[in-house]
Amino acid sequence: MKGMSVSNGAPVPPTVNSDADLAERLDLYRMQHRLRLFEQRANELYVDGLIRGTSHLATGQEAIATGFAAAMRPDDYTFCTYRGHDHVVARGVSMAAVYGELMGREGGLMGGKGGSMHLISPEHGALGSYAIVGAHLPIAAGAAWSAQYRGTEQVAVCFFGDGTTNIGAFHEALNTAVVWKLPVIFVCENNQYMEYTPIGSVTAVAHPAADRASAYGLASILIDGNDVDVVLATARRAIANARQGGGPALIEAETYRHGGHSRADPASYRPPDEVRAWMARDPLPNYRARLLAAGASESVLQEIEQAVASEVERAIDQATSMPPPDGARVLNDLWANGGSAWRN
Amino acid sequence: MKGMSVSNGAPVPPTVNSDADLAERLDLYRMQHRLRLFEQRANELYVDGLIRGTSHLATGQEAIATGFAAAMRPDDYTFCTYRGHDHVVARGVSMAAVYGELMGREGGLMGGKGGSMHLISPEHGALGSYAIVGAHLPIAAGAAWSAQYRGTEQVAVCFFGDGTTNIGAFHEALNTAVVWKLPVIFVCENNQYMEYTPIGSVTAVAHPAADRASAYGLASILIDGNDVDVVLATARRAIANARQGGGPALIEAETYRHGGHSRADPASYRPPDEVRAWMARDPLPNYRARLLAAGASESVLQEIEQAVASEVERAIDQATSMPPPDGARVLNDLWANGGSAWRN
Amino acid sequence: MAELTYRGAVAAALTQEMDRDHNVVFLGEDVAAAGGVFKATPGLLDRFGPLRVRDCPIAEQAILGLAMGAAMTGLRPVAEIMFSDFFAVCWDLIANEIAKTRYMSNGKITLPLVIRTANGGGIHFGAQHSQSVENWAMMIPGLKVVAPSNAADMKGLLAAAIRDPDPVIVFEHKNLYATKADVPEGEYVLPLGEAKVVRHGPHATVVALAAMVPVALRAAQLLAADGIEVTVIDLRCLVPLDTATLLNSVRETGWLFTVEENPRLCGWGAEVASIAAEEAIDSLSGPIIRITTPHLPLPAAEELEALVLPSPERVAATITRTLR
Amino acid sequence: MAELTYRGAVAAALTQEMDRDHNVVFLGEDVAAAGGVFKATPGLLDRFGPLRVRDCPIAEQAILGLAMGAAMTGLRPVAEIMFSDFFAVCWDLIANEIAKTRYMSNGKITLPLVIRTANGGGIHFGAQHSQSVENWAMMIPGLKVVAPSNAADMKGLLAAAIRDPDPVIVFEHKNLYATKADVPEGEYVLPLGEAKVVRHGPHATVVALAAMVPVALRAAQLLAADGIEVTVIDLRCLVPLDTATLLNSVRETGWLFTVEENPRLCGWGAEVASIAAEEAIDSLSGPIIRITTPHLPLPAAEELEALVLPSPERVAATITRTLR
Ligand SMILES: Cc1ncc(C[n+]2csc(CCOP(=O)(O)OP(=O)(O)O)c2C)c(N)n1
Ligand SMILES: Cc1ncc(C[n+]2csc(CCOP(=O)(O)OP(=O)(O)O)c2C)c(N)n1
Ligand SMILES: [Mg+2]
Ligand SMILES: [Mg+2]
Repeated sequence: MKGMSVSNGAPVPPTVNSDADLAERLDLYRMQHRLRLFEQRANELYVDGLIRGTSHLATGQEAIATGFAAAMRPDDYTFCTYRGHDHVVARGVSMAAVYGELMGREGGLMGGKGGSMHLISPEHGALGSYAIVGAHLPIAAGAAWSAQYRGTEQVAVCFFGDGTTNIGAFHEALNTAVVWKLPVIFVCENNQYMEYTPIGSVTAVAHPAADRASAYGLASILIDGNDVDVVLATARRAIANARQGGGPALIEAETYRHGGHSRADPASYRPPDEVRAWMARDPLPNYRARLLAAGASESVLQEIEQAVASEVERAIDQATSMPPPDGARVLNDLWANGGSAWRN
Repeated sequence: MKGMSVSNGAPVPPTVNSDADLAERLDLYRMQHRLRLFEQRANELYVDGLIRGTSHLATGQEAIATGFAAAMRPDDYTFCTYRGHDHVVARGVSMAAVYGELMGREGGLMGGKGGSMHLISPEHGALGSYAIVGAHLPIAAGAAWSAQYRGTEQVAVCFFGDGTTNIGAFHEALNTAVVWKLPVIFVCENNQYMEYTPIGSVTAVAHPAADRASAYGLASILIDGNDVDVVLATARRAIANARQGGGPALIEAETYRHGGHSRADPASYRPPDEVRAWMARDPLPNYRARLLAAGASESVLQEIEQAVASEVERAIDQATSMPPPDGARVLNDLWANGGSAWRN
Repeated sequence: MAELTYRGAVAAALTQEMDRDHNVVFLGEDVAAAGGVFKATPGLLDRFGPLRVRDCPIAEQAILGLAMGAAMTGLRPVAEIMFSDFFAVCWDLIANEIAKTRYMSNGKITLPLVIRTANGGGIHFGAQHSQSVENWAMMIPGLKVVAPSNAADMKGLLAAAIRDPDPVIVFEHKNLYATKADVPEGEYVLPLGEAKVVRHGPHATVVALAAMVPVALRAAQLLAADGIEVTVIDLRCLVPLDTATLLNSVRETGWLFTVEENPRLCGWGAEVASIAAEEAIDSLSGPIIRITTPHLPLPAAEELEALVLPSPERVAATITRTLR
Repeated sequence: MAELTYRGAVAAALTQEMDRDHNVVFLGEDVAAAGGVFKATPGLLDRFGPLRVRDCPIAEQAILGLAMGAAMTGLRPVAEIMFSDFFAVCWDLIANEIAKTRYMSNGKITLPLVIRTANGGGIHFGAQHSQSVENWAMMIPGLKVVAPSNAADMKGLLAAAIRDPDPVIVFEHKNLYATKADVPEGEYVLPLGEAKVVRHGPHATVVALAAMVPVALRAAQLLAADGIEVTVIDLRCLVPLDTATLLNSVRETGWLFTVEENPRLCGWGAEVASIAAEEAIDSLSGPIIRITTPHLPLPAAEELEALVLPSPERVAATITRTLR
């Protein structure tokens, strides 16, 4: 089945990092579970009318955000898209603040001004969720350039979808980042679809990112994005290389979104067989099983799950008790002086 | 020396088309000579103040325009850049009309409205010279789409420079053209420089077009753009394939511009050795020598040269006697109704 | 007459024109199999087949390049750019290539093409998916600009745009897609460049566009309750602009208000105001007032967005205060 | 004071600010080794080295992305976009990303960056290399907009733009690069948002920008010969806009003329006119007249271009006719 075989086309199939000790792996499980539950509950809040506007869930793609965040230094930079809740939460941003932003509350991450598609938290290295396809790839390169110039050994990691590989900004960012040898990792989360259109029907190559790597003199890297161990090992290698001045990497992580593109989309265009096959590769139950097989106890896993469940409910309680946004702020913060005057 | 070896990196080095008979080859020589002389005299007209504005000469690159034009059907489409005089003249547009446009005269190809960078003559299939880098690649794809839709077996040929391979529109056009299997040939005239910056210093791969072909599932084609026989053979193969529904090709033709980027540029940034080496590969004297070796007589070649010289001088005479543009036309032809009214 | 939604009118106009002219082709992202993300084009793929209704990669420059190249060579493409905010990623094609080629070519090239796009705010999508950018198009010579406020105009003006020999940008307001109106059945084509007086009143002229038309009409109702009767003009097209209807009304009422969804600076109302200040200054009884979104990106939260978009209450209050 | 060209003032401001602040970096196409295609930045590479002065591929989205990402993380980049017409290939970065990020982030992100670009016509480069697009930038909330008319202002305002904590677009007029003026030596920084009255006269207010300032001044000389004495205001900045200077002058003279190089619709003068029509209507003695390039792409031939760009003669004739 297309896209199911993760080593297909990858010159160097990544190996599972078997050194990760159990504690670390439990953390990886906890984080994936946090992201899963965070978004499942967000979806319910939509249904309940507490969240308005639009929203794009990454349910099924949690292993990628988890693996990369675990490989990053606290001062590294994350750039992501409208489908970015996971990446922001994985960098340590408060769930309550993100829920608050989705609900458009005063205590939301950007006080309601950004919304679901524009989460940003510089103190966590989360330098933005971008809603125009492709735009953030060159911006991530810019943060990497700044790190290179300042000599801080920070790395920028930039997440985007398969559909994004066909837009011009992708090409400009990749070429320039390689020429300038910037410490930036480009991570294509290939969830097989742009919005409703299968990526294969609009792309000249089978692996939209991996098959383009050579056009930038980069190694072709295609991994199982649903296996957090694989993701973490790949992330560590690429980030270490970039930190040491080895330049960018382009990584294609194959995955699947369990739901539709956005709130409006029931995703009925997807063949049931395809959905079934990918649901069998759901990163969470599979990783849970792997941990049990590796010696983790059922009770420890359940403890984690319960702790996460109550963390998420607490965050929701906090967010729902936030007041609506203060209208007095609406004219603030266009300019660095705090205001928005266009005249003297 | 970088860029001197034409087979480097090309999986299938093109072979010289030895079938071209002498008459055809004399035509190829004549056309190259026409283009060379046309632009040399244009340069002198600048120096004399008869041409104002800017202009970008392709002296040294004539073999590409000549070889492709010779391979095209009269109803095929040419898309080129500001460095496009050769491509337009090679499609049969009157030299006098082009000179007239460079001089900004009433009888100029677009009556002075377009200028040197915007030559266009639909009746010759010359669908425009474009002055924004990259823009015309998707437009050429559109003409090819139209040919495909109308079932006319026309082919679009789109010329652009090495520097253009690093801009987003290149990527979007290539991917889309391949997915839609459009009859369009993308020809990268790699003259080794963008404006003043060597292409190698801003590009992640050694061969800016050929090394990117695989990113679109295309064969890597790298040819000697200074050898008109090679160009013609390559063009014929690619065009025939596209005409039969085989889809696009991306061809990198290595060449060199003898002068600067534009009128303003003395090109002093180029290493003298590099210039010397490339001047030794000047397509004109080399092709002349090949023809003599192949049995052409010196007198036939001189006849051609004299005929071209008087053709060019006639064209200049015609253009210099054209009146300045008629100011009454300046408000015309924004809209198809012939006017430019924005209000009722 | 049949009741149609605004989105239904888009499909109706496309169907009418594609039935009529085999050279009309339609392309965009998710427009064919999925029928568009705003569900404005369902059924077209089935009816006209995959050669005429085409899904594209996320590559807006490619989409508009395809449309332009096709328009140069005999077709009449209709291209969808999913959100008007994305004009920014293909602005070169729109502003430098499509708009300028006819003039630059001294009339040798004609470009009969339409760019449809979902424009405007009010649905809490945030700053990058909510912009009103009619002024972006208006400021570029060589583009015609249409922005219907209701389903009937959508059908008639989109059809007219497709038949027009020049490039036309059709702004479809996202917040109007679900609205319904009576729409003429059968072939229906309106002229481009005719504004419509949608309410008559002697006390002031209120000029609006797209989603601001219902806002202005609601404001007019509020004002009427206070005894102020205003004329409301739905511009419908920005280029060509129906200055006659505008100026005639201003000369009658002596007062001009614009209701603009765009952020203030260089909005379409600035142009309208400058025309009135040049050509109807002697008829003006007082200042020309522009009611716009403040010069800000649009905030995402519903409460904040509602604060900055022109509302019937703000329009009515501004007019009352000015006329008093 | 030293006499400097306008292009020399660009280099002087960059040198001044790069000497002062190690975080100021400079990037663009052909800007380093070649010193810029308009020769506005020669010597910077030698002085500041290849880490601070960088040549880029032809990839304007990359250039502005690099600048934005760097500005988010502590640097103060100055990016050159070779011609302002090329804003169209990177408009998303300018209008959607750089302009909106501070507001969308609720002030968490500050973007101290400058985009320099060669703007305007008059040198017969044709429709795609001659546009005056100050209004493109003016209409986007979150951008400051500067367009100096002379070398001294260029030095002071470019320096101010680099020091400003917000994104500033600096329009350098191509047709002014060779002009000379006395420029203060040593550290020189002007405030942003202050217009300058460059000529005083009681009969009318003429507002101009960049290359239209010398046109307006020459027109004022022609008018003076006929006994008409006008005030000429060089706006210098469009955002922030010095409405006080503008409105004070209009209140004194009773007449307002704008001289705009942009094509008419939604030009910066439309905004200026609408402000005056709102806030100084009672002081106006007659219509507000905008003198602009007609709503056309710019033709290439010298004679045609000269016909459409505002000329001193056209400005003077329009004012004479109006005041009469
Ligand atoms: C320039 C641009 N074009 C189109 C869109 C509309 N759009 C939003 S998400 C999306 C699909 C993106 O696909 P992909 O990159 O695979 O990311 P995914 O949503 O699958 O995570 C599209 C077309 C956009 N936001 N920006
Ligand atoms: C989008 C854009 N960026 C920059 C330029 C300025 N410019 C004109 S020609 C040129 C160099 C193009 O190099 P290449 O593609 O190699 O073509 P060549 O001039 O060598 O034929 C540049 C940078 C432009 N016209 N358009
Ligand atoms: Mg996807
Ligand atoms: Mg080149």
